[in-house]
Order: sequence, then structure tokens, then C-alpha cells
Amino acid sequence: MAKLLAVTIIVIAILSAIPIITHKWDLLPDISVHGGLIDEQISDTMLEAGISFLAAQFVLAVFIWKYSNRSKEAKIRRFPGGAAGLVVAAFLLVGTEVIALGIFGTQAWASAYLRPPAKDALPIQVQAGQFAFYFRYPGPDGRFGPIHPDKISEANENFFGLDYTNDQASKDDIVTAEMGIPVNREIHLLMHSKDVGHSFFVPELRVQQDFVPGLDLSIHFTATKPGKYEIVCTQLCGLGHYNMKAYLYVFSQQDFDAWLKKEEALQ
Amino acid sequence: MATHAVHHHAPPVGFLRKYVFSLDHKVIGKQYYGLALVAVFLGMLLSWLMRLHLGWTNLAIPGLHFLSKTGAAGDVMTPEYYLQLMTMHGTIMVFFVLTTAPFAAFGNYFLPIQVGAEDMPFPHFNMMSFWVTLAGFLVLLSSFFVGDGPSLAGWTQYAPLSAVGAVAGPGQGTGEILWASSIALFCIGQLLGSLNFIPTTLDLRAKGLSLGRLPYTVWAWFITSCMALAAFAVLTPACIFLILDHVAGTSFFVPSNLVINDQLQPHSGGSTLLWQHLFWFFGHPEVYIAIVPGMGIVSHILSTNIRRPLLSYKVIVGSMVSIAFLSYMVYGHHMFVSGMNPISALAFSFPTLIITIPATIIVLMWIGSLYGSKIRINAASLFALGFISVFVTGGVSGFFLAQPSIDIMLHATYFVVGHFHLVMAVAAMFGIFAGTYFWFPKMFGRMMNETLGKLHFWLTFVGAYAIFMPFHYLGLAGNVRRYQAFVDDYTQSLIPLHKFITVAALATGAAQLIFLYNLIHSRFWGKPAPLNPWEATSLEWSTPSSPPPFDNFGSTLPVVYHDAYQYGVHSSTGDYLMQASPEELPAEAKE
Amino acid sequence: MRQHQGKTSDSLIFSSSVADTAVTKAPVESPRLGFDGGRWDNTAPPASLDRRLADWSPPQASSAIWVLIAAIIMTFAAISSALIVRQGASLDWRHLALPRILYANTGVLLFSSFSLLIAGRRFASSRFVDARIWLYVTLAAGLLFVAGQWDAWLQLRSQGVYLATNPNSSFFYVLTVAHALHVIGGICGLTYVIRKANRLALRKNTFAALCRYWHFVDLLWIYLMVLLIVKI
Amino acid sequence: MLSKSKLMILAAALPLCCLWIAKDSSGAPADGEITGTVKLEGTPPHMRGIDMSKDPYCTHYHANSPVKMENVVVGEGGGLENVVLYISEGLTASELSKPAAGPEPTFDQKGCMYTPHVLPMDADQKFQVITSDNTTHNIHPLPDPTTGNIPWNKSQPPGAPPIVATWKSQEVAIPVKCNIHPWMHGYFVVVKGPYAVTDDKGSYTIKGLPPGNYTVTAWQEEYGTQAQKVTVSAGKPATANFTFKAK
Repeated sequence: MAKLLAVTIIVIAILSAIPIITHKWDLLPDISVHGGLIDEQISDTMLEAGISFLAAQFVLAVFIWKYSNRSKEAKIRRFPGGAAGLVVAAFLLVGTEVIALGIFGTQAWASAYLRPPAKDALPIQVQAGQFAFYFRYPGPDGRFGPIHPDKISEANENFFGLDYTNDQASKDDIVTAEMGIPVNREIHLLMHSKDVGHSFFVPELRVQQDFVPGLDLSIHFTATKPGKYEIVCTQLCGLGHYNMKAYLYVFSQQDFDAWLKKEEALQ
Repeated sequence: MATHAVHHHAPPVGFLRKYVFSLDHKVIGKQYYGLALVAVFLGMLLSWLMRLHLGWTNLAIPGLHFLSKTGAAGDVMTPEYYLQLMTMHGTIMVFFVLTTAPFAAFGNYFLPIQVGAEDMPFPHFNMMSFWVTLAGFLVLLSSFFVGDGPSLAGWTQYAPLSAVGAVAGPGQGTGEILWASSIALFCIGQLLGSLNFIPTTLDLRAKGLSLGRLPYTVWAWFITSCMALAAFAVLTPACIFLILDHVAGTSFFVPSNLVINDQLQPHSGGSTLLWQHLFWFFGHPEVYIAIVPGMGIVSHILSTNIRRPLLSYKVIVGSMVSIAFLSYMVYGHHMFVSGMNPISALAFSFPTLIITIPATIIVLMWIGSLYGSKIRINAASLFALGFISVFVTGGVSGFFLAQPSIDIMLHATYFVVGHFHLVMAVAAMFGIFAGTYFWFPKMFGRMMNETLGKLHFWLTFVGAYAIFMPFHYLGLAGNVRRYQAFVDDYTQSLIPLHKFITVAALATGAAQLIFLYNLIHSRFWGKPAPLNPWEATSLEWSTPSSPPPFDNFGSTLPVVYHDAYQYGVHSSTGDYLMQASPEELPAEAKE
Repeated sequence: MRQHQGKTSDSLIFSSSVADTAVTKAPVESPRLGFDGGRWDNTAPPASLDRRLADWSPPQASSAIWVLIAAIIMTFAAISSALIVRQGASLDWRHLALPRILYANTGVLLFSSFSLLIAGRRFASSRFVDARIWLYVTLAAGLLFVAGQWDAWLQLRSQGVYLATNPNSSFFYVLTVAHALHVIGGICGLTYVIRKANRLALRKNTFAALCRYWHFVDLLWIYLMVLLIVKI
Repeated sequence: MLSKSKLMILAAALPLCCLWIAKDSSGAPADGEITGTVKLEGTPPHMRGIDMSKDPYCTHYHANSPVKMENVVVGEGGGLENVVLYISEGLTASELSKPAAGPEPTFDQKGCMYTPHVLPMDADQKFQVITSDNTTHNIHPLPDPTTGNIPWNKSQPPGAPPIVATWKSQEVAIPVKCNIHPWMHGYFVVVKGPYAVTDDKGSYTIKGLPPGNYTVTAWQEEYGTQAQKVTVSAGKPATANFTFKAK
């Protein structure tokens, strides 16, 4: 029975490792500038975690195999080095390992969060609500009109609560239901939630940030590969959470301008 | 106040006093165990329904509409009903199973016995603790039957979704208020529990039982009650704030200018992050409240079944203590992408990484102790060994989630679900199973069926991995948690994996029925248990009978002469020496 | 063995002579091991074992009180930090003119602690009649404090300041009501102590525990007053 | 003090009176009609196109028929669609309490739009919400809490059975929306007594009215209500035309 347990543990460990090694289910391809560091960090961590995982399971299995149902007079032996050795090992191996991970990880985090957006970053505002994203482009004047919560009305398709009659800045704002961005240009995303907590997650972009109601946050990123991607909500926001999504189109600059023209016509 | 300290030690008379409103810590422990048993099977049923729905989204589950007229008309689960089941599953499991079973149930039953006391110092508080907790459980269940069902905001209940009321979704009105009240009651119940556990450990120890001689379990329960003290004392006001935001129109958690369904909400200026801070300050220690008793139980059972003391008593206890301390400095890692200051994210990241060190040390102590030992295989030891394997597996995925940069990718994905299910849920359950197989003879005076127990272990061990390992792959592929269906294009390829998980979950769940049968059958028809079936040393095996008499040790209380794990020695009884036996060991035999 | 453990640190609070009469009047169960707490020798190992393992443990009543106090501190710490976060979260924070009576209540509560101290002194010098009088005085002061708080709430209501009027009023009510509930808890304890004292069956630990709790709730109120004055 | 015989007479008379009153009110033939048209004067407001790209099913459904908002729908000749007309004054108690005739009003979810956009119904009349879509919707009516109508919020997965409900008190009008598809919104108009809704030409007919003087009220979601006094006589239908001014 004990030997069976040992074998089972080893088999399970190997089976668990195979999909990771063969990249059966892997991260979606990265299309962002800062994403490289994150992927690197993940693969480093995967390596260290994987080794610790396999090592621990194997040693566990081996000991179970060796030291189960021994004879009555067999001698109890003490682990060479004893507790002290293991504690030191834990501090040296695991301790240094995790600290190293933490320090390297700091780079990746900093590249995503601690760097201010570039001057020429394209500002886009995204508003999350139950259960859809809507996007706003400032238009020629480069300014967003103020949001009037009392004017927000999905019934009248006034998703941002803009006052078209009084606010000059609002007149040329372009509101869209899908997000188009130019490739290789930094996007400064201003995040606003009109009701509850939501989150903005684009796996390929290596971007995830919660919307905090009553607190407007902003993130910035640069996409490097044209294509169609999905924006999904990762913060439980109600019954439609699973279906709260929008499409992200990464265009070449001229395609982007054309797309924006088209959207403007639809206003 | 020591209101009830002295006066209750006549044997209880009358059915009510004996079995219902009992002051006896043993009966209360059994009551807690029963509560946890009901709760765990209910929670499992909910997870079955959820898994079925995730595997085959528009599948009609026959009879489902009996459970909820609105949530599942025509037997097809609606999104809101899925989320409601999910919320209830999480709440029931975390609070009423993982906290009550290893901590309140086993703790109540064995803490006083293992310290050689007759009972807890405040039996009336102890009784209240159970009944208040039970009331909390019933209040939670009642939300299935009122209004449009239970809350759908998940067990973390993030504001403002949880605080704005029915307009935010089904169950966010009455159901939400019931949720908050239930948890507030639960917190009070557990505080009353800690109020007993800590003095019991400090003051009621038998003669000669110094802190350095306590069994690991006692330390675990003591540390846990200290953690529970701080954690639940913080969650209680949070729940009260939540209730006030609902019924009194206050704005603790609801900011201004929210527009829900085109209606401008009346609230002003609350802070949504405030809830997250309060909740996770409780929530992260709660994870350790669930797992530390498991660690204690496993250390205890392991030492007994490998017939030797673990490598270092002081190191293991020290690690548990340091885990408890660190657990209050790490809660922010749940909020890396919640709009916290990016710098503070780093500040929370490092303690989180460092907390892996004491955890690793404990694991190394366990594995190192196996070396050169004599492992006895029985249901209890199998689950203890399985605990180590599962705990390691769940633990290493913590390396990822402790790092904010990686959390950008993995936050709120199935990777997280896999992580905490393995390290917290499955591991803690293994601890509970091990404890049950180990202590059942003492609790009920009968042995459990070993064969069924082993069968139960194999199915559960393999099944748990089959269910929760794939969660990590899903997470890496970007599959977001808390979705009732997968409509995103990039998740389509993952649905077969979900189907596989569902099948595994159904099978593993079914395997738990073996355990239930074994439990009930052995309770009444199991073969009578000897006083010390496992040749164990600690005080619970020195009681005059199994189950022990109402005052545990009969007329005389034990005196302790040895530390709790005198195994692998040469004594008159064999290779072990009981804590309470005055026998002196030949010098060379002492470790 | 039980003989050997019969001695207890948690003796009756009354001097031997009175205690004897007390025992004839209201027999008190002889304290048993495990429930007399107190002395370190209760947990010290027999001579045969090395002394390194000896450790200290207080009477369980008082350690329970410390546990209780820890929990209460955590709760109020949570509420206070919530208050600070909430105040920083938005611009709708007003300042509240505290009802004057709060200061009077503070005095009353301080006096109650003081009178409880005197009661303790009287017990120590075994002047039990005075002691009990002072206990009643403390009880009265406690009740007066709660009544005063009630009046403060009424005053605010009459000014139209309700729980949900603005964030700081919410916190004012939460804090004061929470504290008042703890005072009421203390009053229950005090009545229990008085009942015991009347039956001449009061134990040192019980009384000491009550005093700790009472003084703590008092200090807690001082802290709250500072918080209210500064923040609310 | 009354003598026995008088009491007897009174007792006999009372039911007779009741009978007579009842006969009078219910006897008259209820075949009167009010017809007319509702027009919009001035340039209709710009109806924004609806971008359904959030849910591929909806986009695909309207692949070659772009959809616009339906807040103001003007047919040929300025006829205003989706205007609800009902009798706001003049109905007798028995008319008011008479249960609505005809089939249950049905509110369909088709192509991620509500058809009809506005659903009039009688108070306490059963109506049903069905879905023809292969995507999950949730139906979330938001009545004014002061009317005593209770708001609800239920999802309807594809193939789920119809949701049957009633509104217990009159309310003009109850907005209803789908949270999963935020552009989906319509109205339940709950009235007492006979009602009608204008077709794409803006014309309507209220049937089943006994002769008498009535006030007809027209309600439009953007432009609010207008009222007219009308006299209905047996045989020929009375007419009442309405004109709303574009803002």
C-alpha cells in the first residue's frame, strides 16, 4: 500500500508537469511592450516552482517507499544534519529563491505600473458598467467633456452622461462600443466605473486593472501586433459578469484613422 | 468574567442538557462536527451543480426548478443562480466547514482532553458559541428561500456590488443582508470559542504539562484562536457597516455618483477599497485559520504513525507561530490590481514571499522526519501523507501569486482557484479526514472501517489532483473565474478541459459518500475500540474510557511526566511512552 | 493527590472569620484542579522532572479577560482605521458639534472606575459593608453613563443628525453605541459580582477580572472621546 | 323605531336596487370606439445607431440590417409609432374592474431588441416575456417604488420557458432593460381599462367602450402625455388625433 502511494505520488507529479513542459495550455501570445518581462518572470517562477514541486514530491515518495512497514527491530535513524540542516537549507534555497524572484519581479511590475505615460500617449477613456465597456475618444480638440452622472442614460445611448448642448469639449467626443487603437503607440487608458467594481483584462496585452467606483485610475500600454483581441471583465460585477466583454482592434495608424472616421459618422 | 468557572461539574442530567444544550465540550465538539458534516455535503452538492453547468452550459438538470423557481425555471440554470450557488458554496465551505471542523469541532473535543482538563473554563460561553454559529448557518441557508435568493456577490462580497442593494442584481437585497448577518453571527460565535480556547491552553494544563510539552494540535488550536480573535473581531464591524449601508442608508462602502440601471444612487462618498482592506485583513488570516489546525493534526498523526518524534518540536511550533504573525502583513496581495498604490503592492509582495519560508520549513520537517522512520499505513496516516503532497502542490503555485507582476496575468483566473482549493480546501479537508479516522475511536468508542477508509483515500487523493491541477492550466490560458459560461473566443478551446474537471468532480464527490457511509455505519456497528488503538502517547489516550466520561479523566486528573511524542523508545509498553506514565526512561532511549 | 492540589490562589475574597460564616450560609464548592488557576505551581512539573519546563500561567478568569480586551481593541482599531480611510476617501466629511453632555458622561465613567477602586480597597481591608456600598455606587454611575449617552443621541436626533445624515455622524453613532453596549456588558458583570458579594461568595479572580474590564472600557472611552473631538 | 313589516320591505328592496344599478351599468352595449392618429411635428431627433459588437450573436443577427434606437420612431406622413393611448377619465367602476379581454400581451426578445418596444397592458392582466434569441437576456423592469409595483430581475437563457407576470397597479410607464445588453430597453405601460398603441403610421383604435364622455391620454416615452375629451356614442367611432412637437 505504501509503495503504491509512493508510485501514485510520482505518477501524479509527472502527469502534472507534462502539460506545463509541453506548453499544452500556455499563455496567449504577448503583444505588448512591457509583457516580455512578465512572461520572463512567469517562466523563471515556473522553473523554480516546478523544481521545488517535483523535488518535494519525489523525496516524499522515496521516503514513503523506503521506510514503510519496516521490521520491528529496525532502527529509527535520524535525518543527516537533522532539523538545523533543513532549516538552513530552507532559508538558503527557498529564502534566496523567493527573494530573488521578488526582486526580479519588481522590474516587471515597475515597467507596467511605476513608469509615467509618455507625453504623446493617446488618451482613451473607458467606462465600465453592468455589463459592457464603452470607450471615448477626445476627438480633434483632444479634450474630454466632463461626465454628468445625472445625464448617464443607456436608454438614450448617452453612456458617458455627456451634456452635448453646454459642454463644448463633449461635442466632438467619439463614443464607441469596441476599442480601436493604433499599433506601436502608447495608449493612456483613463478608467471610470459608473456602477460597481469591474476589471479591464486583455490577456495578450498583459494588462489587468480593476475599475474602482468613485476613484478614476489610469494605466498605459503599447500594443505591438495588429489584430482582434478580447477585453474581458475579471471583477465579479453581477449576473452578466461572464458576458461583460468588448473587442480590441489593434490597427495600423491609417486603418485606425479610417476606423475613427467611421465611428464618428455613427455618432 | 469567570462567571461559570466552578459550578457545573456534576454529571449532566436530562436529555436536553446531555445532548442538546450541553455544557460538555465533548458534546459541543460533536455538535460542531455534525454542523460541519451537513455543511460540507451541502457545499459539495452546490459545487456539483456548478460543475455540471460549467461543463454543459444549457444542460437541464432535472428537478433543479424545485430548488429555485426563479433561478432555474425549466431546470436550466440562470447566470444569477449560478453566481448565487457559487457565493453560497464559498461561504459555506470557508466559514462553516474549514473553520468549524478542524478548529471548533476537533479543538473543542480534544483541546481540554489533551491539556488534561475537565472542561473549558466557561462552558456556557462554549455552548453559546455553537448555538450562535448554528444560528448564523441557518440565517445563511434561509437566504435560499427569501426574496430572489441568496447574494450573488461571491464570498468576498466586494462593495459596492454588495452594498447598493437589490438594484445591483438578484439576491443583493434581502439575500445580501442575510449574508452579512450570518457572517456577523458566525464571527461572534468563533470569538466566544477563542475566549475558551486560550485560557484553557494557558491555565487548565495538567500538572507537569508545560507549554513545551503540549501536543502540536494544542499549539495549532491555540495559535488559531489567537488569529481568529483578531480576524473575526475585524470582520464583525465590517459586516455591521455593510448591513447599515443596506438598511440605514449610510455610505461606508458606497461612493457618490453611482448610476445603476440609469438610476443615480443616493449614496455619497463611501470608499469601496475600505471593504477590501477590512475584508482581506480578516480574509488572509482566515486562510491560515483553516490550515494551521490541519498542520497540527497532521504533525500529531504523522508522529504517531511513523513511530518517532518529528525532527524538531521547537522549529515546527515556531514556524506555525511565525506563519500566524506574517499572515497579518500579507493580506494586500489579494489587492495587487485593485487600484492600490503600486508601491504598497511591492510592500505586500515581500512578506508574502517570505511567508513561504516557515511553510517550507514545516514541510521539510515532515519529510525529513519520514527518513529512517517506521511508517504505519492506515487511513489516518494515508491522509496525513496525502496532506503533505497536496500542501506542497498548492503551496508552490503561491510563488506565482505572491508576485504583483505575475498577478497581472493570473489574478482572478482559475489559477487562483486551483491554488487556494489545493492549499486551503483540499489540504484542510485531508487534515479533517485524517483527524476523523484517527480520533473516531476516542470520540465514539468504535473503530472505523479501515478498508473503506483506504478506498476513500485513494479516490479522494487522485480525484483532488484530477480536479484542481487542471485549474492551474486553465488559469495560465487566461480563463477567468466566476464565469457561468465561457463566451470569450479564446476560452472555447478550454471547454473540453472543463468537461473533464466536471466528470472528475462528480466522481470525487461520490467517493465522499463512502466516507459518510463509513462514518454512520461505524458509529453504530463498528467494532469496539481499545483505549489506545494507535499506541499513541498524548493525554486523550489516557482517559479511562472511550468516549471519555463527562469529566474526561474520572476522579483523578492526569499528571504529565514526558513530552507528547515519546516514540521509538524502549519502554515497558513497547516503542512508546505515554505522557501520563510515571515510568522513567533509560537515559540513552531519550531523543 | 487532589489533597495536594486543593490549595488555590483564587481564595474567597472575605477574611477567614467571615468566610466561615459565609460557608455555613452559602456553601461554596471546594475548588478543584483545573478550575482554581493561578499559582505557577499548578503547572510546575513534579520534582522528578527538570525545572526548565516550569512556566507561568495566570488565573483563567483574568486571562480570559485579556482575551476579551484584545478582541475589543481589534474591533475598535478596525472601526477607527475605517474612520480614517473613510474620511480621506471623499470630500463630504463634516464636523459635528459634540453634545456637551458627553463631557459629563466622561466624568461619570471616570468616577465609576474610581469608586470601583475604592470598593477594591475596602475588600482588601475587609470592610465588606462599605465595599458593597461602593459597588452599588459604581453600578449607579455605570447606569448613569448609559443614560447620559442615550440623552446625547436624543439631542443629536433633535438637531436632525441621524445615523445616515453624513459619514461622521454614522461613525459617531457606531462608535458610541458599540461602546455603550460594552459598558452594559460591564454592568451585567458588576451585578453578577454584587450578587456574589451579597452571598459572601465572591472570588478574587472574578472581582479582579471585572475591575480590569471596567477600567479598560473606561480607558476605551477616553480614547474614543479624543477620537471624537479630533476627527468628528 | 321601525316596524317589522317595514324592515321586510327594506330587506326585499335592497337587492332589487342593487340589481337595477348593476343592470344599468352593464346593460349598455360596449361597442363604442375611439380612433385617430398621432403625428410628430417638426424634425424628428437623430436616432443613434446601436453598436451590438459586445455580443457576436446580436451583431450577426443584424449583419445586414443596422439597428437604430427606438425612442422616437416616425413612419410616413409623420405618424408616430409606439404611442400608448388609454382612457384616463370617464370609465365607470365596473368598466375599470372588468378583466382585460383578448390574448396575453407578449414581450419578445428578438435580435437583442424588444418587440414590441412598448407593451401596454391592463393592471392585473397576465403578460408574458419570451425570448427568440440564442443568447441569455435578463429582464429588469424598474417600476416606481411608490406605486406598489415590485421591481424584478430575471435572466432568460435560450429556450427557457416564458416568464409570466402581472403588474398590480397602474403605472405609465415602467422602463424595462436588459443589463447584459445595455442598449436593450423598452416600456411596460400599465393602465386601467381599454387601451391601444399606435402602429407605424401612427394610427390607433381603442375598442370596447360603452357610450359616454371620456378623456383619452396619449403617452410617448420622449414627449410625455397629452389628453383630449371625447364623446363616444353607440354606432359611429369617435376620433381623437394627437400631435407631439419635436423638441
